[in-house]
Amino acid sequence: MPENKYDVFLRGLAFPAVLVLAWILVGQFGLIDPRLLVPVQRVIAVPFFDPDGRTIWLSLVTSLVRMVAGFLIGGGLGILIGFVIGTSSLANRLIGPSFTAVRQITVFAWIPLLTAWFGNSDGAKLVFIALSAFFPAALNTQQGLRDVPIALIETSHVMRLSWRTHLFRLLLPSALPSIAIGIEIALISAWIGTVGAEYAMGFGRGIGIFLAEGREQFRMDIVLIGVVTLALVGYGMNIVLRCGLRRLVPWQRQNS
Amino acid sequence: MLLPLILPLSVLLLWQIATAREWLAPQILPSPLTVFWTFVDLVTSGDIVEGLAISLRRISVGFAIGAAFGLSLGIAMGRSAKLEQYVGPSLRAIAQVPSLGWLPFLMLIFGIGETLNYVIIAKACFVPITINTAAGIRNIPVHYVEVAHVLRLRRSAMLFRLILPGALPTIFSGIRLALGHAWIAMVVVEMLADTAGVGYMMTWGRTLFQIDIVIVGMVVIGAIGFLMDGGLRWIERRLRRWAPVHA
Amino acid sequence: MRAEALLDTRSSLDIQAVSKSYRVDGKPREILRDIRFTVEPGELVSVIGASGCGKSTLLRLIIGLDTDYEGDILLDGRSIDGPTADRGIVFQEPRLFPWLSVEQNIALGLDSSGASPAEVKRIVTEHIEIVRLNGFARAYPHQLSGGMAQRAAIARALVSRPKILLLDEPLGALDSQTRAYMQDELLEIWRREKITIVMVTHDIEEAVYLSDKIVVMEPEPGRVCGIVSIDAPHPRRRGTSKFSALKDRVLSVLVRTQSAASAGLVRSHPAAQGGIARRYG
Amino acid sequence: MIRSLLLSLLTLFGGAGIAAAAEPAPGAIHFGAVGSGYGQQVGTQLIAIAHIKGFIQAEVGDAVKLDFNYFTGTGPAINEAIANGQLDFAQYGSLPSIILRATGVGTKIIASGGGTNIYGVVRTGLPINSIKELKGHSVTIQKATILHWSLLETLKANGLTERDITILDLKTADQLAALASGSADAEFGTASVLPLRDQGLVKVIYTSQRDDPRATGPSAFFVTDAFAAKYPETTQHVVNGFIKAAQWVAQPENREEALQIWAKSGVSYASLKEEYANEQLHDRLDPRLDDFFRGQYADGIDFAKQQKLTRKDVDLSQWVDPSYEAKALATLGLQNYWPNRDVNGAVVSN
Repeated sequence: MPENKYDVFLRGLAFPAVLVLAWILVGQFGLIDPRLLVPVQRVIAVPFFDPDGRTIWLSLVTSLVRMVAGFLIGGGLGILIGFVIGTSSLANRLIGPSFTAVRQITVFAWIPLLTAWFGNSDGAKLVFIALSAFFPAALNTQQGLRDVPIALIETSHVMRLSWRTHLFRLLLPSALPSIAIGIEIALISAWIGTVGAEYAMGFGRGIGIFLAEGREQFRMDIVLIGVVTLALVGYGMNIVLRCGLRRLVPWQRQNS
Repeated sequence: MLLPLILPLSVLLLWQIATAREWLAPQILPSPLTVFWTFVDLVTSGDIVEGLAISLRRISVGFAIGAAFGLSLGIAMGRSAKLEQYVGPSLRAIAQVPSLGWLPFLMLIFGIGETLNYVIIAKACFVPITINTAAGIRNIPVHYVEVAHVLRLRRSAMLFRLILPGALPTIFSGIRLALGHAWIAMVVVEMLADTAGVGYMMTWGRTLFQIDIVIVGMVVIGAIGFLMDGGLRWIERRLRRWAPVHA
Repeated sequence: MRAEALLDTRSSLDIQAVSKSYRVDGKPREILRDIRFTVEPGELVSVIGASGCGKSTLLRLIIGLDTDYEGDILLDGRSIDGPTADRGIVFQEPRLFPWLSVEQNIALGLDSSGASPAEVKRIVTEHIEIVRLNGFARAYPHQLSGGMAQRAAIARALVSRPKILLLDEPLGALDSQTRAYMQDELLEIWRREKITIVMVTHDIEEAVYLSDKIVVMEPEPGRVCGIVSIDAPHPRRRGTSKFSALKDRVLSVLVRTQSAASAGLVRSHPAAQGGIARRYG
Repeated sequence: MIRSLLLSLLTLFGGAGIAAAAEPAPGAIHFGAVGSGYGQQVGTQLIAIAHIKGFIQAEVGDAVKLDFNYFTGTGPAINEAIANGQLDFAQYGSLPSIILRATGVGTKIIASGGGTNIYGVVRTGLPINSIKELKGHSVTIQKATILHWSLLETLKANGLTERDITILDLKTADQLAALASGSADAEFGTASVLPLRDQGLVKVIYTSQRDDPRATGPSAFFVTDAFAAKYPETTQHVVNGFIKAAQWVAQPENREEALQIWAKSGVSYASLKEEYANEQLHDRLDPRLDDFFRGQYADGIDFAKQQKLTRKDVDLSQWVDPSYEAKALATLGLQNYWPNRDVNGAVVSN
């Protein structure tokens, strides 16, 4: 059976299309309370025509800026710590177990402590986002370095490579695919963390607050568009990252 | 070896000093001893045990439902490329929306209560298990599949001798991921929209501005997460006794 | 009486004008062209040739993994359609399921036979003895050496009592010592089981040592360029001048074709080894 | 030491203008209050009037930057911000402030913030028309807030106890979901429930304004001990501004403008109008720390203790500091502008 890329793409759209159709029909015949399930056209119109809905653009930009900042801090620190415990066995024994233990605490459970320490300011949100990004980045970096083939490390020792060469010609390139995955997960986590922090901490602007306020005012159209935006950003980031990371690790064979 | 203890102990020491010298207000950072006694209080009063019992029941039921659906759909998707093409993209898009995003709708549909918890936890488990099961099955080496054809294995043998064991490592990492997600989702729901469980206990601690309760909650959540992950690793090792042990 | 029993377990194979091509990037690429040869019941036939001559593809057609070809493949006069119990195959790699023990792996060969568990147990035990893996029944594949794993794979192919056994370079990945030993094992099994065998190999010496008949193929597209009959009795002695003469005969058929001499045999060997090393490394 | 040195240097070189000032002006003053919805950063209390109409700015001078923060997270969020030193002044409900005080964070009550009307609503279609009929039903509130307090007070007044109903502790948005999905039968809330009634989701069976003024949710205006100790004069200026705002709101001709200001917060104008209907803002938003105020706060403190919301006692007399207000009223000549009320809210003298 010839697998046309276009056909496959269309098939992927079938399920969402059925859903939207059902949504439209339900709205047309008023099967569900329209206050709960807002008609499609109203949801789509919200970010453009509704004065409250239009704040979504600013909210989105604020959230994205917040996410990038938190991601850079958390992801950067994560790679650093992951690198240290991945290359130094002393550091691994010193920090590793604590790291594993702390990692088990659901990131969300940090929120009450962070708000007590930093209030509901941007600082608390930033710390939370950084924390969300930190663990996956650190974990994957460590794993990537730990999985550098022993045979290659031995080769490097036999050739008496300098530490610099060892690092830049062996360790980093070899761990790069894993680090890249870590960055990918870290960015997604940062996004979820951003929305979660805004949602749970309130105060200020952001897509999470947009959602929370929509709920508080019982504006389901605003809630719906908020969730859709949230999903689209996540999905979009995923695609962009896939393309970007593929270039970063050109020697790795991609399975389709 | 004492080495791993150095860091936690020095943090504890620094914490004790910080509170003793009042570098930070005790309302913001209660002393380790306060936290310890709060923990003892919460255990003896039954608050923690009760909350944990509720949380664990939720996670068991939700996980069972999510895993059952996830494995079935995952196996079906792994075996049928067409089904995967129809359902796969939607599923991966759904995976992008955190439980937090679903909360508003699910709350309206299922109300506040146990059903909501089960649904959210089941959803958190369902997605990673489905995706990993499908991928695990699809990635079974074609070598082995050919052997199965040549030996003309029956459907049952195909499933239990080839597909499930072959996909097991991937399925299992899906299950571990799922349980991690489920635990997170449950804590989130309990913290945001519930009136019982460990997560609620923490929110309550926040409301009362009693940070010691919050810290106790974090420790309990961390410990349970640790135990669950460790337990799953142990089960996986038992199930994979055939695999060579890595040095 | 005895002759009838023999006829029952041995099969003849008739390859008639088989051709096969794939489409690569939209363009057809010919893999096999007009392959013809027959295998008499109880014969051990080797197919030899440089890599890329379609030997393995041919085996896949015979076993029924691939049914998209032109021409006819007749087993006892009937054309084949998908894998059946009367043909068994051993691949180049053992392909044992790593999560099953040796006896469970071998029992897979009886899965579709409808045999009772007790019967399965008996047959499997018997075959573990035939391939001399006593004591390893409960071992997992990763605990076996390459030779042992390949013997387990042979046992798995034999348990269903196939009339014809196909071997796809089954000894290619083994060191030379194990290989020589396994060749004798194979002869022993062949002799004892009274079975028809078609074996693909790239090792002339192995072909000469084992076969009744050697089908020599040349690559691009895969064609039969000669069939050499070996009528020396078993056991054959490798060092003898007669053995060398037989090898030379096969070689001369091979070198007649330009491509085999320059690109094929000489280079094929290390390349194949490299491939294996990568897979297991 | 260093600061006083710097100060004397400043006095030396800075000229006579600020020479007499005993305290340096703060660079910025941070205010916190409850906000809601979209719209501008503004709330629905006296502080919002003082903010928008610039009463405080006028008192402290233009050199001082005023920073107003309206929190959607309500009580706990403001507590956290105060504890972190992010706020110098705050106006919010009694219970969260009692909880914070009980943990030992230093604040002073410097004025009353006036009351918030509290509404009891039930899902439409349920045959419940009074508080008494709530027996056996589930009521959703956010615990440890004035709504919690108000609900239990109201139950008590109707001969019911906490055990007669099921309390669902949820945040505002989740309360809506609980009502809409049928998980909860009733809700106690502020004017934010009125749009729900307008959408036909709920009907109002109780309002504190109509049924029991004492159950109207009290709020207060706070200054942190740290700020008051460091900037006593500035604190006095801020209180002056706050009292001026209360005086402005109290005048009937300003009522309309006040409602318009509050409506910018996102709470609908209609809801606000209804919240204050049939009532003088002069009475409802009385900034006086009189017996009525103290009585309500004392009730709140008892309640918090009963409900085990606090671990330590709160001494109201140590907490309320009426000196700033007294001075402000004297300065502005408003000593008799608001009457004294007894603990039940009845006017005792003028």
